[in-house]
Amino acid sequence: MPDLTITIGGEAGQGVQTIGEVLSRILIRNGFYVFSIQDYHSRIRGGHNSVQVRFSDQPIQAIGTDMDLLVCLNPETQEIHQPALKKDGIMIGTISSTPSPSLPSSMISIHFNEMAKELGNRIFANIIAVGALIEILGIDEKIAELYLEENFQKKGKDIIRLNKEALALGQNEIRRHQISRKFLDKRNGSQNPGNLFIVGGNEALGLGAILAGCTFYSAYPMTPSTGVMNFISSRSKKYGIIVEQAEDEIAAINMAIGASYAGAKAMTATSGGGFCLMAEGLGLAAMTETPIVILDGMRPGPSTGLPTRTSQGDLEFVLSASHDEFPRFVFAPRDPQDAIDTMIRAFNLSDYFQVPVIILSDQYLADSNWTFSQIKVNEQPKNTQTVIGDQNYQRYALTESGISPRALPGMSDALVIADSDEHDEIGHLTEDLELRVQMHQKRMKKIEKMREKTRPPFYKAGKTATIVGWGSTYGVLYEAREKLAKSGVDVGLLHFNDIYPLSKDILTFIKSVPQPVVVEGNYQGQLARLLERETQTPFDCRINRYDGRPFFVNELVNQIREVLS
Amino acid sequence: MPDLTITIGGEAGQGVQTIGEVLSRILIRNGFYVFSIQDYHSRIRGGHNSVQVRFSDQPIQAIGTDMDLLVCLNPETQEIHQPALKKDGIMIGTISSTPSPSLPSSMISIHFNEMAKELGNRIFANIIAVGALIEILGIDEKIAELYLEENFQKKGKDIIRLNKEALALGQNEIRRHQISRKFLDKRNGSQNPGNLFIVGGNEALGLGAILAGCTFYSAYPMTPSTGVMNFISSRSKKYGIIVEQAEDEIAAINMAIGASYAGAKAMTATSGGGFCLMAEGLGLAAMTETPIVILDGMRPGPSTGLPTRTSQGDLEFVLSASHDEFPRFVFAPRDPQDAIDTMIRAFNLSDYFQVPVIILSDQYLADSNWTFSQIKVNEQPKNTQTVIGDQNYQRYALTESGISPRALPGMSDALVIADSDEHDEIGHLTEDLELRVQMHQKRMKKIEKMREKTRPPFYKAGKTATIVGWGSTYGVLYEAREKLAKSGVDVGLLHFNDIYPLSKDILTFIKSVPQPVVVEGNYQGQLARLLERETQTPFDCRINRYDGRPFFVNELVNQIREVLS
Amino acid sequence: MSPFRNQIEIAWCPGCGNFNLLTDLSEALSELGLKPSQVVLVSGIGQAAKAPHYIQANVFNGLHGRSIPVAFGIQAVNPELTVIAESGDGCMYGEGGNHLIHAIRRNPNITVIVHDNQVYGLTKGQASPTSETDFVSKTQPLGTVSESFHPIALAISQDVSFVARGFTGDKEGLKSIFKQAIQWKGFSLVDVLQPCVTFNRINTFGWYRDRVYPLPEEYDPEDQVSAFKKSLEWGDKIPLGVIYRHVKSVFSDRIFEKLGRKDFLNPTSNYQTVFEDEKPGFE
Amino acid sequence: MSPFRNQIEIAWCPGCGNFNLLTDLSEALSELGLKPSQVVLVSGIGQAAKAPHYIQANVFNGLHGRSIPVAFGIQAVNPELTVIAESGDGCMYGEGGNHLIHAIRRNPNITVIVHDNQVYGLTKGQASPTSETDFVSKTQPLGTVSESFHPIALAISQDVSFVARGFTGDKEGLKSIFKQAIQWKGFSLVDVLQPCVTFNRINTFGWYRDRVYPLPEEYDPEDQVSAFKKSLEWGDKIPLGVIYRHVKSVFSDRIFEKLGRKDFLNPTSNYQTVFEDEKPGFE
Ligand SMILES: Cc1ncc(C[n+]2csc(CCOP(=O)(O)OP(=O)(O)O)c2C)c(N)n1
Ligand SMILES: Cc1ncc(C[n+]2csc(CCOP(=O)(O)OP(=O)(O)O)c2C)c(N)n1
Ligand code: SF4
Ligand code: SF4
Ligand SMILES: [Mg+2]
Ligand SMILES: [Mg+2]
Repeated sequence: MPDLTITIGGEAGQGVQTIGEVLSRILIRNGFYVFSIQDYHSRIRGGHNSVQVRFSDQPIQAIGTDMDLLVCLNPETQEIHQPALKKDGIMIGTISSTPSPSLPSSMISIHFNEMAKELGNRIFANIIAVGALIEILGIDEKIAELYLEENFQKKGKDIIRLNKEALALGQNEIRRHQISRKFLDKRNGSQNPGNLFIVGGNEALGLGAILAGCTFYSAYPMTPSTGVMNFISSRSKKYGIIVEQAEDEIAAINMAIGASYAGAKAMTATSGGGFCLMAEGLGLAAMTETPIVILDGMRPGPSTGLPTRTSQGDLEFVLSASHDEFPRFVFAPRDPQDAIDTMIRAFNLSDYFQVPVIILSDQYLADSNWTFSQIKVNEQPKNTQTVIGDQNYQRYALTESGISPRALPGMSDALVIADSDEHDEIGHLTEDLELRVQMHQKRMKKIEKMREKTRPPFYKAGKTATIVGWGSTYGVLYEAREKLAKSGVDVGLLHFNDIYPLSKDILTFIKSVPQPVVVEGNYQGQLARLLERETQTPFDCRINRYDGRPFFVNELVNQIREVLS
Repeated sequence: MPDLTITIGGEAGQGVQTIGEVLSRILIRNGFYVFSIQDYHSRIRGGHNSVQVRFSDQPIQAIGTDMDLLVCLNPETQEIHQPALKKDGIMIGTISSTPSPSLPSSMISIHFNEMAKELGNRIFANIIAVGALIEILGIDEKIAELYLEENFQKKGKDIIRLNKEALALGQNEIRRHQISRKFLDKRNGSQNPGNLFIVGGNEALGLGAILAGCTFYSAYPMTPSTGVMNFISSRSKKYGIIVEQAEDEIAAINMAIGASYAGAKAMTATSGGGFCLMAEGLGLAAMTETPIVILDGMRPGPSTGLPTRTSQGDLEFVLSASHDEFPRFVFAPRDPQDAIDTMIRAFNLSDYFQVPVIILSDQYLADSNWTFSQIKVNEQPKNTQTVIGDQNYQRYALTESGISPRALPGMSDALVIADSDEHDEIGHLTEDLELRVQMHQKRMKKIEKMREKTRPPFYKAGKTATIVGWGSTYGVLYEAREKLAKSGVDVGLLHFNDIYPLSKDILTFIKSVPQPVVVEGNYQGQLARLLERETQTPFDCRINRYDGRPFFVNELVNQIREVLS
Repeated sequence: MSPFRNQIEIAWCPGCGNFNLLTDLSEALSELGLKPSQVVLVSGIGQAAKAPHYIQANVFNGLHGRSIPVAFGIQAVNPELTVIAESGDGCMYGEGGNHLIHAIRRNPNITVIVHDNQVYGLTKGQASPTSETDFVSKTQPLGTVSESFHPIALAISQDVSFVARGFTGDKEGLKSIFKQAIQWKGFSLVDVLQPCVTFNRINTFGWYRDRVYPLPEEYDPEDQVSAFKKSLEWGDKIPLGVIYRHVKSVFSDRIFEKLGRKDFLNPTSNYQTVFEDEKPGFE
Repeated sequence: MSPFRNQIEIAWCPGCGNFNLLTDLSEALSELGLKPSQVVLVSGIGQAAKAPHYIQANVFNGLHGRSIPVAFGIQAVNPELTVIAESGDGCMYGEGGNHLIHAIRRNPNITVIVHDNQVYGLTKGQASPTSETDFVSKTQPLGTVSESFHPIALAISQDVSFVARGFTGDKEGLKSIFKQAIQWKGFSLVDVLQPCVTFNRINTFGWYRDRVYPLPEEYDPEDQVSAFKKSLEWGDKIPLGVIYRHVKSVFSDRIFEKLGRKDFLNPTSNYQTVFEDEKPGFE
């Protein structure tokens, strides 16, 4: 079972991402499961960027730790990444000329740029690098060529030919060297190559929204959520979706609320700083009971923090953002497949309960690619639940469930009155304090019914202890658990994607799991604290990371061992 | 021991507040302790407003429930308030001409407006009402006249004379009637009349800020915090304070942060909706470690809610407002004396730890008046802790305590570099993730030292149970406890003014108090949930109110009895 | 009474300019032959922002300062609706100033009506952006430092599609402006001089009456530079009427042209087809 | 190299207009004879907003869109400082548009420098308020609908104290504008045409160079209406230089006049006296 990790490093703008993308596509066409992730700085050119591509013939769902192969597009890459290169790893590209004694067993200096210039354009450097990589790995160039044909189809035959030449150049360059290590036993991964899907978090979130029936998306750009906007706007014409870049996040959420009031399924997306600015609008959606989906792509803070890094630091904030109290759902998808389903559920539930739904994504989910042997739509999108009202229509009619029938303005004689002040059943502002109590109860009691719609956490029992996590860490925790199992440590996994509200059953259940170890990408242990509040039981065995990097399986395995010992 | 409650009701603009204010002033000059509160609608004229004045010769610190005296300036007042008039209560003013069988024992119809017009101006109606009141109560008109003389001194002798006439008119009108009840045994309250102080919450908060050395106040008007701004701006010339009305709350907090960076003690104030808009700035203050004091005057939400009512609904929000994590203090003063001290502590601690301090006030505290036999400054304001740097100055030098020496720009050769991105010790933005960890730890570890600065909650032990509360409910809970004690129910009181962070000792201690009953002005029990999280112990016996009204002693006593039975 | 007026009790001070504005607007709406259910009134928070509650129509009474983005969202999704954003000067020019600028750039087919009383009414008399320098209030006892905001000049500077000034003491003029603005295809801003009898002792009915005059027949509202010059007129003489207008394509037409569609509710029934269509992109 | 330049590694793309701007600004600062410790550079977030880190001075690098209120607060408290707010067009005209309007009204003695590349650089190429209509990006594949924002016209419409346009391809012109703006007593806005070589394929160095021209000697920057007319010039010909200026009293002078003081640090040592003074008011 091959399980290889390749890092490609260079300056922003040097094509690091392109190499990673092309390589990944070729690998999945060869039947390999790929997991790839970007690591970049908050700048457009220069700095240091890298892409990590891990692949295997078995499903994988996490980033690797030690590298088998390192591609250096600039001298800095060697400096930064060489320490993580395996002893028998191979390094190619721009390599320092004064080798130190701790050199890897094999180093191949290749001048991608110069070679590309010979081909007529610096642009070919990326494909030359890909050629070198497939040669080292021992991957069939036929499939690579086929991919290039498909990919450059629109650019014409000449471009295809030149790219194939570039690929061959890269391969030949490697053939001149003696490779110290054999990487793959067989060229193909799984049995049925060509049937794998590689999906990024942001695209999946965008696709999920489209499938859910979202027709209005207003947002202000903010890393790492902008990719969702880009995906949706790339499909806006095809599916008739209004995508509007607002002047600020306040406008973004208020536009979406207006659109939703008028009948569209509407969403907005941002990161923590923008979410701050949306807090007042969140309360407006709650008070007017206007459905809305808000995506918060987390990155480390406080404040601007580390714009291009990952974090799970916003949970407590979104749980109680905006003044006073109202019901909300908080979901954190675990991977792209789950992101598709979660977005559909988010729109359905927001519409059904007429409450805001907050999706917690993060830079790790946003910018990583997962491979699946299948992608599916596991949730059924539902149409907006509305009624045709008449002249006696009351937008906030007091009902048993707390949910009032929702009419749309302009669709009938019914007048739809929405108000951010406390209001009467019609929607007009009121100072009647008894009515206030009824209205507040009407809103708040939805929470109890909402609890019942919450999916239970993923659970696999273990004897010694239970790893507890949430959101995008699922894959890493899953693999960590497997790795521990292999070394004879039987730990369970309890992983939350629906975080709020939690059902009573779940709250009772989680008190019973053996020795919880809560693993989170924040300092204080925010899920742990939530569970402490909700269960009045300590969750004090915790592993926290807040350096902006995702969790790594190997490191985590060691940390878990340590806390258990 | 007299303990009387008077309500004056009428339309907005009719002078309800003036009557309450003049009456209160006359009462404290007679040595009575007064507690007064406004109850008003979110409008400028019309609607229904009322002022409640409760007084006694003993210290009191809560609103009353049943009225002894009701002054009706319009017909609606009778309709609304008569149900709460005691059996032997007296009602005067505009009284419905078709008396129902449930009439109070004594009703005196007085046409204040018509009488005033006879005196030449509608404006005298208020003083006529005061005259009627002091006559019913049996208060010495000498002191009332003295007060009028002082108060109208600037307006000239004629005005004084006319007002005295108005007072006499009101008295005479009553003398024509047989009063069914004797209200006061003696005309004066305490032994040394004239030595009492009546202080409102907003003025106390403003005074505290001035004493603390605040020289920059930027805010956007928002009920119920605007009174603080009004108080401070009324003194801005005297003490040299820049008070600037910002274009929005975002500007308000950013201006204050700029001012603080430049060396001023700066604050801003708002209510929940405005606090939402400040959330991003809160994180900016935290990341740049710029001291700032932010006041949130709570009112019921969500969203615009009930703008002129009271609430304790924002605690959870302010505890985790703004994305990712950082230390903050959260204080909720219990009464005007405490408000003065709390503001001083807030500025001192914000400056010392270079962290934001959030003050939770509410409409009840803001708009009520307490009487004290003394007012004092119990905290010592400290000057800003700054250093004179040199060319090697580092704004974010890593120190043992996490607190870095703070220099001010332009005061020396030192350059002061502040950054909302993660930064190095100098203050320049960094992508060094090890440094990020150190910086995040530097900020977060302040919390442990901050815990030590937290004042313990007020505690009076009780056998049966312990009333737990926070903020402005102190007086009500205190009196409720006394009342229960008198009826043989021995409950304790545990009342928090410093809410976050709590010291370990306190957290241990509160687990040990007998049967806590948490009383809060919100739906979910936010302090209770905080304590559950922090102690992992249930605080599930709760009394919650969220209709926009404050707690009332009598009602609460019954509710406590109920939950204990 | 106009079919656009309802029975809700009005919470304004007697004598306030808002009453006339309310009457004139509801008459304008009925004279335009609109049906209440076709009209959406969007407001923020303030005295002015209560107005939609007194009008028989759809209402979205949102946040202080945020009526314009809400109105934009509604109109973008359902361009058949007549969408009016209505609020005070504090709401539209203070808290919401940024949205005004950018709405002009988008040119959605909405009408923005500003009850410009040059003061913050609901919060008891603070200076607003349009208050004159040195305006004194409880909050500004020393008088304000800032100069006043010039909404009409601002709108013209961004080449707004339509901008006018009305006065609540000029019934026919104001009604006519409302009608023109509502019928106008594109973004229209109407700044209405609306005396606050409680808090603004400077800009009273009399003060305005002494100064306002209707723009003469021969005034050409289509020249941007001369309109700009006209917009600077303030003080002794204050012009009323349509100060600038400029026909241009509206947001919904342009976006629907780009999207090639006219409907706004994407059916969810075909989601499997959509999914099958998108799937190959991930292979 | 100017004493205002430091050694911090610059994170901009090679060839970006920001480099010239940085050089010209730091030279302007030293040529004005200022000391680094007297100068505070305030910025928001974006590529432009990184500039203060590369300048040897005090820095407050705050939130996206919020540099102006921070700069205002600093200058209000310590008017001796030379305070410059510097950020991108997205920051100043998009997220921060409201603060620009109201800062003009306050007229604090600060200089606002906008790196106007007509695009959002740091977030990878979205349209900014000043982008031209139909600007295409990954986020706007169908092109934008909005018309562009006109910062200079807006400033003039609010009777700004000083507004100018510079170009990073015109070293002497830009440096001279910076010097005038920084020396100007009052609010000064400098909109700098700053080509983004990575994301803006329309408004390139060449595009600007073909169009810009310096305002002629005889141009009178003190007439508001003709300045407004000039500010509308865009397209084939783009004027560079000081487009409008108007001497008026600055915020700090006016507020200190009202307060009757010149210092800003209220000593806390006299708090007991203050308290004794205030106490009788509560009796
Ligand atoms: C975010 C926010 N900030 C502040 C307020 C408080 N507030 C309510 S109305 C108002 C000002 C109203 O002035 P204007 O918009 O001119 O309306 P007017 O009352 O004068 O008609 C303010 C500041 C609020 N509701 N929300
Ligand atoms: C509140 C908030 N919203 C969004 C962002 C993300 N963001 C960072 S820079 C930027 C735009 C930058 O454009 P501009 O101001 O023109 O600067 P440039 O990079 O072009 O120099 C955005 C949207 C942010 N940091 N904060
Ligand atoms: S406060 Fe002013 S604007 Fe508001 S209703 Fe009263 S008079 Fe009208
Ligand atoms: S992205 Fe554009 S503005 Fe930013 S540094 Fe690169 S070229 Fe300059
Ligand atoms: Mg107003
Ligand atoms: Mg830009």
